[in-house]
Amino acid sequence: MDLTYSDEHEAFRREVRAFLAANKEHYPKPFGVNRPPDDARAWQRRLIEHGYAARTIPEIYGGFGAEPDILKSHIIAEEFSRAKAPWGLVSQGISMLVPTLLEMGSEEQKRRWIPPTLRGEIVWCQGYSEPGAGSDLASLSTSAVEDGDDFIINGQKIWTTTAHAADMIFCLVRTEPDAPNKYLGISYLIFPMDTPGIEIRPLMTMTGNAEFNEVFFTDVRVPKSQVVGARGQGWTVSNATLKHERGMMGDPNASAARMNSILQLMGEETLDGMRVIDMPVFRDRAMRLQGKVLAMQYHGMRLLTMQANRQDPGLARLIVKLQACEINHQLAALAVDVMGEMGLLYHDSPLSRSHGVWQKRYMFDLAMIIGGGTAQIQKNLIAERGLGLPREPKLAKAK
Amino acid sequence: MDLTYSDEHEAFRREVRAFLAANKEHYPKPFGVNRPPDDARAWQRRLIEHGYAARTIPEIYGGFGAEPDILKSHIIAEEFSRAKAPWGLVSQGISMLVPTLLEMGSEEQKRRWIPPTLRGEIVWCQGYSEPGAGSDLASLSTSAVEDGDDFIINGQKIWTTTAHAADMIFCLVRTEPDAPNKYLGISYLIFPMDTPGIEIRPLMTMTGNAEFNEVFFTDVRVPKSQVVGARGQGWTVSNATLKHERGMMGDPNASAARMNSILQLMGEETLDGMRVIDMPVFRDRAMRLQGKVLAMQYHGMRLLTMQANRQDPGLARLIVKLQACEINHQLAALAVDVMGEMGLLYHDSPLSRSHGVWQKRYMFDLAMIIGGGTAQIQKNLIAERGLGLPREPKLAKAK
Amino acid sequence: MEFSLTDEQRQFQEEVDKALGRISPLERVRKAAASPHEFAQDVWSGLADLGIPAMLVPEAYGGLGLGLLDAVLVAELLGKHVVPAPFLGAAVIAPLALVGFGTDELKSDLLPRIAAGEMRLGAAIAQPVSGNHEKTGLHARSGKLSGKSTFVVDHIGAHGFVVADDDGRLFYVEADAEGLDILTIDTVDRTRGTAQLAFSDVAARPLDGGNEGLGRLADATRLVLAADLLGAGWKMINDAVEYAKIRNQFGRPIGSFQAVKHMCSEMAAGLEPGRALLWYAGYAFDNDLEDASLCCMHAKAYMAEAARFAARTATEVHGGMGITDQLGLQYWFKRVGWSYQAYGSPERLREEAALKQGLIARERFAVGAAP
Amino acid sequence: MEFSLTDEQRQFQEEVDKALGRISPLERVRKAAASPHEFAQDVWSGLADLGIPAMLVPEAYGGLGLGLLDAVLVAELLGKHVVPAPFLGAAVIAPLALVGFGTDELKSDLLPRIAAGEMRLGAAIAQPVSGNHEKTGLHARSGKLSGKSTFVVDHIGAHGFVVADDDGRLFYVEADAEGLDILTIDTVDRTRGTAQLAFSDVAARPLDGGNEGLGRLADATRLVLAADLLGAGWKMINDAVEYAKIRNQFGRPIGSFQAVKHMCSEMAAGLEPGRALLWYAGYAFDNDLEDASLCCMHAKAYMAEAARFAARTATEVHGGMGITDQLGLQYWFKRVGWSYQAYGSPERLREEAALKQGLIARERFAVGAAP
Repeated sequence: MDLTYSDEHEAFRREVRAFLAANKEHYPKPFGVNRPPDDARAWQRRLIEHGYAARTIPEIYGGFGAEPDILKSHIIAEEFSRAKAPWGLVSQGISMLVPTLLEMGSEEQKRRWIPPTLRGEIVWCQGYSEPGAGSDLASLSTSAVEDGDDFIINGQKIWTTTAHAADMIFCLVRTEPDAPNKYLGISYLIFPMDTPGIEIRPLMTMTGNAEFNEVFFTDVRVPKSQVVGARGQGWTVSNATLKHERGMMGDPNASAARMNSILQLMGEETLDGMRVIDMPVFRDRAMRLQGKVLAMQYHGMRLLTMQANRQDPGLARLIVKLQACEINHQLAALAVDVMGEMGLLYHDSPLSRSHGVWQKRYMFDLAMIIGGGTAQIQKNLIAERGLGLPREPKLAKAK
Repeated sequence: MDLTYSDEHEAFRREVRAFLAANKEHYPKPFGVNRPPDDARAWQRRLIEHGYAARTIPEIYGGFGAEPDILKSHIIAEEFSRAKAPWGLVSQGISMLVPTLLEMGSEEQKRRWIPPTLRGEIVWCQGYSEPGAGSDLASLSTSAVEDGDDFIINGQKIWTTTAHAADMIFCLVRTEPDAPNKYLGISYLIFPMDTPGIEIRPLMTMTGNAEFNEVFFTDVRVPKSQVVGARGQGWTVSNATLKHERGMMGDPNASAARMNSILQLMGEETLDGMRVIDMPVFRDRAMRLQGKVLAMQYHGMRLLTMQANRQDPGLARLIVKLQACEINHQLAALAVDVMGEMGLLYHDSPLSRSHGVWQKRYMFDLAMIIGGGTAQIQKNLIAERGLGLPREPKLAKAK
Repeated sequence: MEFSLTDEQRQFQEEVDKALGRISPLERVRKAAASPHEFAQDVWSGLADLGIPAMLVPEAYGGLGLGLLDAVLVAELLGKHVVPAPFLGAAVIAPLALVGFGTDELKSDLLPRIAAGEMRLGAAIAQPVSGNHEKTGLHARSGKLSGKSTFVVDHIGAHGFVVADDDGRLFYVEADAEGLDILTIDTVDRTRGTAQLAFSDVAARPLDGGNEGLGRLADATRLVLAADLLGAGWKMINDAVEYAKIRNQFGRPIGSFQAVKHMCSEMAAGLEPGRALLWYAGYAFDNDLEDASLCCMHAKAYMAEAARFAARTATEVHGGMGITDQLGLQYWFKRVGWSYQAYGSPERLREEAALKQGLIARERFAVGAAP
Repeated sequence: MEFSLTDEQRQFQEEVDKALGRISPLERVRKAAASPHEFAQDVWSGLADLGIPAMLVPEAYGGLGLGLLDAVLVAELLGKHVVPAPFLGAAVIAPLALVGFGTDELKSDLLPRIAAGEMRLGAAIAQPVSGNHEKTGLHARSGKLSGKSTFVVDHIGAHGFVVADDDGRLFYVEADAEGLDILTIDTVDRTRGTAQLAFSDVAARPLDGGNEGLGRLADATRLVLAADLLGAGWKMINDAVEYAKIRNQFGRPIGSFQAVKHMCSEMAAGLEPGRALLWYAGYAFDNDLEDASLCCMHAKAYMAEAARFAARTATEVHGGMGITDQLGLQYWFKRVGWSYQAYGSPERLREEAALKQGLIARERFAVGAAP
C-alpha cells in the first residue's frame, strides 16, 4: 500500500489543474444522449491532445499514446471532478467498440474506425439483445445470409441506446445457423445505420422517457469485409465488449457522488420541522450505505492496481456490477424515502425536488440491475467462474 | 369475520378457567426432552379426561372425542397461556405418529398404539433423515430385506430427536430397492427401540447440547405386520406426517410470546444508562418484527378457519414454515443485539441474562430453518405447488 | 368465531373484480395516465353503479351501511386494477368524517348525494397524519382557515373537502369557497390525483371529534392504502409468475430456474400473511376494538414494505420487458410507490405503533410529531 | 501509488497462514474450546515464534516496527484459523497504548518483554468504547481505580492490563495489584477469553493521551476485529463452497442448484469489497490520515454485517451438518458472533461515523455516549 504521490505525479497534477483553469471558456454544454455538438467535439480533441482523454490509445489510432499509469488517470479524474469540468466523450463507441477493435480488429479496421470514433465524429450503437435473446444472448436469431460478397440481414434488436443518433452499429448476427452449438455461428458485424432496410423505433420505459430503441432489419445488405474478428467468432469478440460494459456500470465514484447528494438532502429536508438527518432510522440507513460505497471505492482502487499490474482479479471483478447496481438502487430508494410524500413528485411538478431525479433513478436503476447481465446471471457467473461451483447440469432433450 | 364468542363459548372459557384454578397443585414440573415422568403423565390423563388434550381424537382411541371447534381450541390455548399452566404432552409421537395412524393405520394399529401414546406411556422417535438423504429424503438407503415374516434392517438415521428416551420408532426404510423410482419401494415401519441391533449416539450441535441423535441399525429384525399403510407406500404415508411436522414448526403464538419477552428485555437493558427501547434503530427493528408476528398470528387464525371449514388453504399454508422460522431467527438475533456484548454471554456465565437462552435460540433456530425441509425446499414448494411454476426439468443421464 | 370473509363479501369481491376489469382495463388506465388532470367520469360512474361511494354511508342516508372491512375488500381490487378514479377521499374519508363527526345538517345535506355518487369530496388531511415535509402550515382562526395543505387527494372535480388543520381539528370546506386555491401536483403515480390547497381566510364548517376524529380517519386511510398495496402487489406477483411460465431462455421457461422460482416465492410469502392482518384490522375498526389503530398502523407498514419488494422483484422477473411500457407493469409499480409514502412512511407508522403501546414516551418519538 | 499489499506482506501472510495451520489446527481449537479457562501456551508460543507479539513494538524496543495494516493481515488469519490465543489485547492494544502514550520508563520496562512474547497484557477498554450495558462504572480518584470494567480481553495469564476508565483516561495496572479481582465470563465464543475486572482502590499508572488516546486504541481494535471477521467469514464461505461441490442430493452436487450458487455468490459479493476498505483503513491509521477513524468504524460495521450474513448462510448451505459439531463450523460461527458485538455494534459504529463527519451534533447521537 502506497498512496502517496511522487514528485512527477504532483507535477502532473499541477499541469492538469493549470490546463483546466486556462481552458474554462472551452467547456462544452451538456448534450444528453444525442450526437456530440461542435463544442463537445472540440473539447474532446483538446483533451486527447493533452492526454486527458484516449490517454493510453496509440497515437496511430488517434489517441494520446501514453503508458498506462493508474495514478495519473486517478489524478485526471480527481482534478476534473474538483473543477467540475466536463469529461471527455463517454459513449458505447468509445467504451466498448474501441477496446474491442484494439483487441480483435484488423489493422485496417483500427485505422479507419478508431480515430473518428475517439473524436466524436462517428457515433455508435450496440446491436446485441433481441426480444427473444436477453439473458440467453447467444440464442439470438437475427440472421445474416451470404449473398456474394455481402450478408443480407433480417431480424430485430432491442435496448439499443442512442440508435436514433448513431452513424454506425456494432451488431451480433447469426451467420452459420447450422453450427454445432449456438455460440458458434455468430458474427460481429459493423455497418452504417443509414444502410437501407433499417428502421428505428424509440422504446418508452417506466421513467416516461425513451432511453432505448428497437432496431428492425429488413434485407439489410452489408459487405462481408465488415466482420470484426473471424466469421463465426462473434461470441468471443462480444465477450470482450461485455467485459467493458460491465466495468462501465459499476463506477464507485458515481455512487459516492450520489451518497454525498443524499447526505446534503437529508440535512435540508425536514419532517415537522426536524431535519431528516436527525432521524436515527434514516441516518443509520444512510451510514450503512456509506460504508458500502466506501468499500466499493477502495475495491475499485484495488482492481485498478491489479489491472495495471496485469493480475487477474477473478472474483473481485465479477462482483462489481452486482454490488454497484444494487447499491445505486438502494441509494435512490433512500433519497425518495427521505423526502417521503414529496419524494413522489415527478418531473416538473410544482413543489418537486430536483425535477424528481431520484424517482427517475429509482426506476432507471432497475434497468441497470437487469441490463448488461441480470443480477441472477451475475450471481451465476460469480458462483461458477469466481467460486468454481459446477455449472447447471445438461437437460434431457425435450420429447 | 366474526370474532365474537357465543354464550356457549363464554361458558366454556369459564369452565377452563375454573379447571385450571382448581388444579394448580397438579401442575407437573418441566422435564425437557426426556421421558414424561409420573406427574406429567398424570396431568396429561387429567387433561384428556376434561378435553384439554387429545380433544378431537375419538374415545375408542383414548382421546376425548369432541367435535372440532377451533374456537374452543383457541380458548384452551388462551387460558392455559394466561394461567401459565403447563400444556399437555407435546411429542413427535402425539403430533406426528398419531395423526398418521388415524389417517393411514390399520384398526388394530390405532387401538394398540394411539391410547398409550396419548397418555405418554409410549415415547416415539422419528427415523426419516439419513446422512445421505436430507433434502432428498426419498433417496434414503436404510434397507429392509425380507426374511420370512420379518424384515432385516440395516442402515443409519440422523436428526433423531428423543431417540435416547424413546420406546418406539416410526421409520422409513427401503423395502423394494428395484422399484421403478425412488419414491416407490419405501415402507413406513414402526418398531421398539430395544430391538436388538439398534445403537443410539447423541449428536452434539453448536448449541453445546445434544438435541438430536444418530441411530444405527445392524440386522434389526422387525415383523412385516409392523408396516403402516401398504408396503412400498411409505412415501405417501410419511408425507402425511411431514405435513403435521411443518405445521408444528410455525406456531405464531410462540413467536408472539418471544416478541413480548423482547419488548420487555428492551425496556430493561440499558446502554450507558439509556434504555434500549429508547434507541430508535432497535425500536424500529422490533416494531417491524411485531408487524410480521401479528400478520402471522392472524394468518394462523385464517388457516384454522379454513381447516375447520375443510377448505384447501393452498399457498397460504405452504408459506408458514418458511416465514415463521425466519421470523423466529430474526427475533433471536434482535434479542442478542439488544444486549450487545452481554448478549454473547452463554450458559451459566456470570452476568449472563436468562442463561444465554437467546444465544441458544439464535443458533438452534437455524436448525429449525434447515430441518423439516430447508428454506430452499420450502421456496421450491411454494413456487411449484403454490404458484404453479414448472418443476426443475429432467436432467440428461450422466455418462 | 369465523376468521374469514362471508359468502356475501366473497361474491361482492368477485362482482366488483369482474366489473373493474370492464370499467378500468389497462387501455383505460393508459388513457387516464396520459391526461392525469382530467376527471375520469366514466370510471367514476362505473364505481357509482357498483355502489362503491355508498358503502360507508348509513342506510338512513341512502347508503349501503357497510363497514371498513368491506371498503378494504374493494380497495384491494382498486389496487389490482390500478383504477384511475377517486376513492380514498370521496368514498372513505369523507363519509367516515361526516358520519362520525358531522353536524346533522351537514349529514343530511351531503351524505345522500355522496351515496348517489353525485357529490365527491376531496380530503386534505395528510399534513397532520404523515407529517409535514413542507414548511407550510394550516391554521384555523375564528372559523377561517389560512395556510396550505399538501398531498390532498381526490381534488379533481371535487365539490368540497374534508380538511384537517395542523392541530388535527377537522373542517368541511366548499370547493368554490372564496380564498381557496387548488394546485395540482404531479406524482409518479398518474392514476391518482394529488394537490396542494392554499387557504387565505377561507370559511370552514368545523366537524366534531377533534384529534380523536382525525386519528380514526388516519386509521381508515392507512388500512385502505394497505389494501390497495395488497391488490397491486399480488397483481404484480401473478403477472411475474405468468410471464415466467411463457418466457423462454436457454431452452426452458425462466420460471423453471430456481432463482426465478425463489424470487416468486419470496414475494408471495412476504405479501400474503398481510391479508389476514388487514381483515382483522378492518374488523377491529368496525367493532371499535382496542387494538384497531395499532393494527391499521402495522398493516400499512407491513404491506408497504412487502409490496415494494414485490414491485421491484416482479419487475426483475420480467427482465427488460418489466421496465418498458409494453405490459403496463409500471402503473402498478408506481401505484405501490405512492401508497408506500402517503399517509405515513413505514418508519413513522412503526414509531406511532411504539407510542400507541406505551413502549416510549412522546418525547422519545423520533419521526416528527404524532397525529 | 499502489493499492495493494507488498510482496513482503503477501509472503508474510502465506507463511503465517501455513504456520497457523500447524499451530492451531481444528483439533487444537476443539481442545482449547473444551477448557476455555486454560491458557493455550503452545499456541501462544507459536505466535511468538512468528513474531506476532513484536509486530507493533518499535525496533528500538526489540520489536518488528510494523504497522496496523500488518496486524490486520495477521488478524485475518487468526479469524481464518479461529486461533484460541491472545492477540487483540496482548499484541495490539497494549503495544499501541504503551508506544503512543506510555512513559519512557514503562516503555523500556514493558515493550521489550512484550516483543519477546514473555509478557502479555490484557485490555480493559471495552466499557467506554462500546458503551456500558452493565450498571457498573470505573473511575479514577487520586491515582487509584475503583469500580468495574467488563468485557476485558486476553486476561488469562495476563501480567497486567491497559485500562480505560469511564471518562476515557488510560492506565496501566499490574495483574497482581492489590484490590484487583478477575472474574472470567463465558461467551458463546470459546476461542477468546473474556472477563470482568473489579477494582477497589487499585494503584494505577496513568498513560498519556486522554480521550484521543482511547480513540486511537478504539480505531485499531475495531479494525483488527473487522479483519478477524473477514478471515472467519471467508473461511466459512470457502467451506460452504467446498461442501456444495461434494454433497450430492437429487443425483447432483447441491452446488449445481441455482439457489445454492446464489447463496454462495451473495456471501462472497457481500464480504469481499470490505477487504479493500480494511487495507485502506490500516494504511490511513498508520499514516495518520484524517479519515482513518471513520474508515475503521465503517470497516467494522461493514464486516460485522457481511460476516454475520456469511456465517448464517454458510451454515444453511451445509444443511444439518452445519449445525452439528462434526465439521467444526460452529467455531467460526461463534467467533463471528463475538466480533459482531464487541467494541461497538454496527448501529453504534454508524452513529459514531455520523458524529465524526459532523452530520449530527453530539446531542443527536442516539446510541449511548461516544468514546
